[in-house]
Amino acid sequence: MEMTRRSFALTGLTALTGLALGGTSLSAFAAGKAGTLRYGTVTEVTNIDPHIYAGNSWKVLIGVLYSPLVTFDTKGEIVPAVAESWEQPDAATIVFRLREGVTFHDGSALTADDVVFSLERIRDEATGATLRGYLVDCTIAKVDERTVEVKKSEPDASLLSVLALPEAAMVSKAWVESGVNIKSQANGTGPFTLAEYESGVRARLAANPSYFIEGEPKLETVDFRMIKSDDARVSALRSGQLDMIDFVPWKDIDMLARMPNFEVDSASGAFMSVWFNATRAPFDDPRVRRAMAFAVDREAISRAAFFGHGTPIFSAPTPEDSPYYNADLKGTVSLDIEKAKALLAEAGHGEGLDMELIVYQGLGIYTTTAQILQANLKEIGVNVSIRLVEWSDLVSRKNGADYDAMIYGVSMKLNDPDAYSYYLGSESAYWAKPIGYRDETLEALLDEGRQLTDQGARKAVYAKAEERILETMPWIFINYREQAQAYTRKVKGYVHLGGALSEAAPAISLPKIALD
Amino acid sequence: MTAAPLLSVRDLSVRFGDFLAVDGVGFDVAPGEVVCIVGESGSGKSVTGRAIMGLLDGSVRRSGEILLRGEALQDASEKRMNAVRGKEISMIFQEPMTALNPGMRVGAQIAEVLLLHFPVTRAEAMRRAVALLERVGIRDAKTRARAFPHELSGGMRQRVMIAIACAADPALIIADEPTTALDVTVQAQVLELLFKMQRELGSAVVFVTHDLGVVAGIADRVVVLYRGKVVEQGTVTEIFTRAQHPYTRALIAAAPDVELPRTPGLRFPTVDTDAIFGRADGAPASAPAPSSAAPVPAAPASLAGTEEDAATPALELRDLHRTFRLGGGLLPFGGKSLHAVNGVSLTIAPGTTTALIGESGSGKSTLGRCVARLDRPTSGDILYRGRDVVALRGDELMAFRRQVQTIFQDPFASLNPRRTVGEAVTDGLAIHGLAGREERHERARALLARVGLDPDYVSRYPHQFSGGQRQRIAIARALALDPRFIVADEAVSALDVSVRAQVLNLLSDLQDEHRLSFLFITHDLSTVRQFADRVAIMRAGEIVEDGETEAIFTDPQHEYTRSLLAAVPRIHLESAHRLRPLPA
Amino acid sequence: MTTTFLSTFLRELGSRRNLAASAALLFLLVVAVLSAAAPLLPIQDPLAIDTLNILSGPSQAHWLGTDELGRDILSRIIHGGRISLGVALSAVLLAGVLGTLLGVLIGFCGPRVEAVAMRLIDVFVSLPEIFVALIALALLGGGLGTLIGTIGLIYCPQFARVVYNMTRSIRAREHVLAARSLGAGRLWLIRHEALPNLYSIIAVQASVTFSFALLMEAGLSFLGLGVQPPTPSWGQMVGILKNYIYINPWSAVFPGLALFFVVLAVNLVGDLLQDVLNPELRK
Amino acid sequence: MLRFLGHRLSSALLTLAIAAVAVFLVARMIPGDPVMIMLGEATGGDPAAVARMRNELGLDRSLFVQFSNWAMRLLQGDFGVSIRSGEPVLDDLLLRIPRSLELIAGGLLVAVLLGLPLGILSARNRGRLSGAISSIVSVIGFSAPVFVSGVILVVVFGVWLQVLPSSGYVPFADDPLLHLSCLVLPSLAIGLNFMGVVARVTRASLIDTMDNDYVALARAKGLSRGRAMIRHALPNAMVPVIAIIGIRAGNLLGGTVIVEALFDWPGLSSLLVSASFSRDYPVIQGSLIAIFAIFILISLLIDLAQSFFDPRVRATA
Repeated sequence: MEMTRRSFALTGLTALTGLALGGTSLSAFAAGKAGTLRYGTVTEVTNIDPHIYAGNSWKVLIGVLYSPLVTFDTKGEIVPAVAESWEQPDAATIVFRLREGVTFHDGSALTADDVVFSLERIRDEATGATLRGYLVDCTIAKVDERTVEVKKSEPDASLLSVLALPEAAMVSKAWVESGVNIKSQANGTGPFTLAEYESGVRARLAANPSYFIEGEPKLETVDFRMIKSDDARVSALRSGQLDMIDFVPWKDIDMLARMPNFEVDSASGAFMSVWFNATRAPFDDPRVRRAMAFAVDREAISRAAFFGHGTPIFSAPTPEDSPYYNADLKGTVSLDIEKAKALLAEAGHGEGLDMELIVYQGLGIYTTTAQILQANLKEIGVNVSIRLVEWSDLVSRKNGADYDAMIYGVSMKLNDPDAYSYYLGSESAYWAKPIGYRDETLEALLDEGRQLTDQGARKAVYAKAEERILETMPWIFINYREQAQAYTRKVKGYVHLGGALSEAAPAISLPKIALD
Repeated sequence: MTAAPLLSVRDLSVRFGDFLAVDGVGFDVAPGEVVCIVGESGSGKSVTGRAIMGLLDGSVRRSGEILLRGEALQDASEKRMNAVRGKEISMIFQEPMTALNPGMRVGAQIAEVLLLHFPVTRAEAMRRAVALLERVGIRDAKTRARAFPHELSGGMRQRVMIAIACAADPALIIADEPTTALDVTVQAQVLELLFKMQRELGSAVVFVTHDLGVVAGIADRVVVLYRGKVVEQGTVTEIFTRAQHPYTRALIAAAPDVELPRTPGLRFPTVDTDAIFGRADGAPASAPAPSSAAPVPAAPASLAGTEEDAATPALELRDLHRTFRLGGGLLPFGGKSLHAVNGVSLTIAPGTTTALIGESGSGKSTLGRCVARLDRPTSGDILYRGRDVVALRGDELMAFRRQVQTIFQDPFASLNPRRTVGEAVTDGLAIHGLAGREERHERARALLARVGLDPDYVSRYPHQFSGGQRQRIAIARALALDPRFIVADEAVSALDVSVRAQVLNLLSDLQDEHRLSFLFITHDLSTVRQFADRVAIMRAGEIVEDGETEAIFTDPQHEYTRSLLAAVPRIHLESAHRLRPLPA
Repeated sequence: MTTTFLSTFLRELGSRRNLAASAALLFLLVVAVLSAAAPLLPIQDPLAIDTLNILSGPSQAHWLGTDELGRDILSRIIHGGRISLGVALSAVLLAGVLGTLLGVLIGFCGPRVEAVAMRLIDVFVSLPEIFVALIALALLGGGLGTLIGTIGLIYCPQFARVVYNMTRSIRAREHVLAARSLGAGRLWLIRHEALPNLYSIIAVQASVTFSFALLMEAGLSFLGLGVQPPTPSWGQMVGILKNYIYINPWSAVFPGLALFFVVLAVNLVGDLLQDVLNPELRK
Repeated sequence: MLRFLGHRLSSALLTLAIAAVAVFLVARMIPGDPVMIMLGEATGGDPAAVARMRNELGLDRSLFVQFSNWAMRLLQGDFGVSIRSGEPVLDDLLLRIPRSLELIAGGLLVAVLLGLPLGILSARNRGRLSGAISSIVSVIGFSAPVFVSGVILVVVFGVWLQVLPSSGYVPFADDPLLHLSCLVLPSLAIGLNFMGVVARVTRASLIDTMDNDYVALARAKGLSRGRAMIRHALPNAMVPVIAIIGIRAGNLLGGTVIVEALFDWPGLSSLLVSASFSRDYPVIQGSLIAIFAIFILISLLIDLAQSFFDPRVRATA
């Protein structure tokens, strides 16, 4: 250590005097402490309330600080967490049996009351919890000291998956009610405790010695740095200041993968789409929306905006590896300018129309996609003017229904096809509710699918739902974007997951990661 | 003059770009001799001084020889010159305000010379610096040595300069207008000091000045320069009693003589350089003679109730006060007060000239500005033809503006550099809406002609004129509205002697023509005796004495008036006024 | 002084000492002409996308290579100059006109207005520029007009301060007093006495502001707060293309150089203006 | 001197008061709603939830009430609580301000160490090749956008040579040397531009000062041109240099957004920007007030520094 420090002083000095001796002092600062993983994450987390989703990094942090009742493992299967087992007496009910001896980081024991409190907190309107919509018509009951029952008014095939999300974290009733600031303090049952935290800047996680899974976590410390700038994050990894980064910029995936000392894991994550304000003319006309969907050159977008790391979506956004994937729909929506023009003419806009596209200014994938869209749509006479906005402005416009169309990267919420309700259901505060969109046919199909438990029957219903979606085209699906994690080769045990779990993957892996 | 010259300047020329500032100047300076280089602005006298020191930088080209005890300084290495400067030849600059380093204690500035040229320790140098300060008459020298220049008065600063110049016991001191920026009383003291030191050190002095009065008091020999050329040189007696060159004679004749009794109606002798040297290239010439036949604007509508009336004073000041708050700022507390004008009462009869005399900081300009209503008195009355000036508003104020005009000191600053001369002189007409564009153009021509300038110059800009011409333009501007009362604030102080006479004569002519009243504010007693009917002496915001001009000059009552009068340099070569014995 | 200022400037420009400045002025003229004539030049369409040929290096077809959408960088630099220079110029005009008016008016409005107004200006000068830009863009939305307005507003207070300080010194000059004693009112003083004497300092301040405005436009576009795509501007090009330096370093270099050289040229010319003005101020 | 300080302080307080009003109004002028942003993406801004949270945060009260509450608490040194993190704004500021000052100080160091000699050189050798070269170097520093020089620094020193951390911030207490080495590149990025400013002003001021008679007097005493310049002209030429340093340093307080982003340095600028993005009013207001206060403090320090070089300033004080 002493040596390191000394060589450090030297490097600082040489650089200051402009005598940079390249290479000789390589990686003096690159040596992290043993047992410490230095993790660079993309979002600047400023609120660590475990029930209010606040981006990728939030999900990683909350996922390791707190535990839900059940969780996903590195294969994407639901496995016990705070609950050691569960049973489903009927399609609308789950009864959880709590693990014994689970303690919060402050040492207090987790009880059934805490579980009930946690789920009730999510349901409470005042919390503004992300999963409230899923749980709002649930009743939560403590059966005994170690048993909790969650019951929905109607059968819901996705309930267990929802409760396995990091957003369904268990909190301590006594701790929350003591008036702590839950936005910047944490007391969970997860594998790591929050040792240091500076809002929006960094967090230091320390191993939780009394974690309920024996032998985990393997790391002593995780140093979280929130680095919004893509380049800074990549540079920090390349220059050896970080061991792992998430949200690898698409342009850098290949470059990092080619480098011998880095591992890059990539899998489909969110999908990119164009959201229409489907209640504002002329975008209320499905033919107009469909026309545009046929004008988009998805290959070009995948190529230029995602450097090949984004599979175009020519149908609906159910991944091919999903049991609900419907191969019949493949190629339903492809590049077809003539068809697009015809549809537009049919809708009475053969002479063309104007549209303002709201685009997030902070990421190249958005701005590049937008410009290709602009060029594509110009070919069918749709004049797109791009309006770059900051994220908060985008969200305000979305909620205030103040837009023609916007580009949105939709993170997969669930691997269950009921995610469609979350995206497009008329009650979905995510998109349909603010603009007042409702398609009765789709609505009926989604309700039906949710209440079925038989996978075969569900598949048929969701195939119809997808057909309907492509017919009405409320959104244009563009492509899946890969979500990549890059890390040095000394990091062992990381498993990357795609789809709905891509954001939670680091949290799932972190307790199992070790350093060489 | 048999001794080998200490300094010989041979055929010195200095060229700034295309401009030949010094053209073949040559003269000798014997050891211990005082040589005055006399000339008006632009004569190259200061450049000559600096050229000897080798202090001209950059794009300047110098030719000729400068021999110090036979050593050719023009070829000397920079190292050699650094050894000569300060030790062999030292220099005194004009502005004591800017010639001392504002960020350095004066003791250190003196000690610096000693440290440079003698093998002394810092402590020893400081000790000697304090001694020098004592020697130049600064009391409490030990404390003052630790003062910064701005903490000293102008006179004291110039004493420090003398101390610096004398510190290394130089063989030659070049003094570049060392007293021009000083008040007359201070000037006398500083000159006395300088030549006391000169006597003690036995140094020779090259004294650069425009002031023949000073020359008469100090010089052994005189070199007269005009536009970079030596016009004439000789002993002081030769120059003052039997000058050969008409320019020298005219210059001496034009120098105001404070001892000449007042002769009403007398005009000052002028120096007609055009006649002597032929027309110069640069500046436009003045019209040959001011023609009083030139049309003059019609009289304006009179200020209501202020018909001319010999019994009503043109101006009456009653217990006038003007106090400035120094410092402070937005907040109502803090700051000190300065009583610039402190209870002044004064009366000026129509058609007469009253000279208001005071040294810098006496409050005379503030008073003038109050009179012209460019400033507001704190208390007291200003009555112009019986009307309270302070209370004037609207049309009445505009009428007052037409009748009362001001001529300022600095002809460079008082003309807007971005307006043509024609516009400048007729701005008043435009402001008062008295004439259309065409008519203004005609008036401008007439006005220029009236002040002796070529009417064709209307479309030129001020920078194309010399100082005296600009002051004429300023006068023309004041005349455009046919005023009755003129406040002339140091109106001729910045002008060369030759030009000053012309401008004063012009003012006198105008007064006769239009029965103007003048408040003539000046620090210079020498011009006043001929020019003013009455004189008021002002000091520290108060008038210490006022009365008929001759009475003041012949029988001053107040001690301050007497000291002022005594300090004025005399133009005559009388040993009583000499600081040094006349050369044989 | 107008005449002397201009003629001194031109004379100095011609002298060998100021070779760099005259070269810079010439360069600026060339750039200005090229930018102005961009649509008439036989260059490629700056908006033509070619996703099969992105981020390529210099080649026969694309002399300076292509950008992240396969567009011709040379053409985008030339068209971008229209935006960058146009925005900067308009912003300077806005800041200059507004700031000059404010500065002069404050200078002639009496001590009380003066004290309060200048304090307000102090407050605005010390508001972080980026924050002002964020607010303006949030309030007015993107677009060229907003961008010009924002940058103009950012530099307006500084302009006002410079003009005000000069006005204060002019106000005390004797020719202003002389005009007042002739009966000139405030408007006359501003129009005939103050403004004409402010032109040279305005010219210098404008040249300084121009280079700041160029960099500010670039900085804002770099942060994604400036020009809306697909319209090119130099800063936006650098901001976007610097993301791809590991893929094709050249793409970011060229617009960066264009920006840098123009700012350099403006500063060189501005330096000379200042050198000419300074002795004038001292006079 | 005391009275001068008292006067300056009282006038500073007045400026701060004006600034407080301006800051509050400006912060509220931005369209958008912090609650909507916090809850919005996930919940779509459920009106009831939004209303409840607005009420909890006091955002539903009139602007005047909000302002007076904020101002009253500010007078007691309470900057309020961040809407996003629920933490006291003051805590955030106390973390961020030293980092920003550190960054500015680093930049200043580079600027002065490089800019002064450069300025002196170009003034001294005016009209010669070396003077022209140093002039051009300083103009280059001044003209290079910080996002260009910053990127170059990261790539060259951080990624290629790997002699310095490309970005990041390590608390001093954790590892002092690493902390300082993280500071080097962002300081250089700021300093190179700043250097250009210092060099240019030094040059102009020095050329101006060299024309003074007291420099001629110094030479008349026998000082060489160089020594006259260093001993007599330079200290006096420093007054405007210090003034520009102060103004620029003040501007940098909120003006290092790009540098902070490029080098991932969590300073005051990025706090202000991220707070603006999420409309975190207390944080926006707090950081602006802090910026003003420091600005005023800097200008006081500048006055003191100027009076060190120019005793006349002391006298008017």
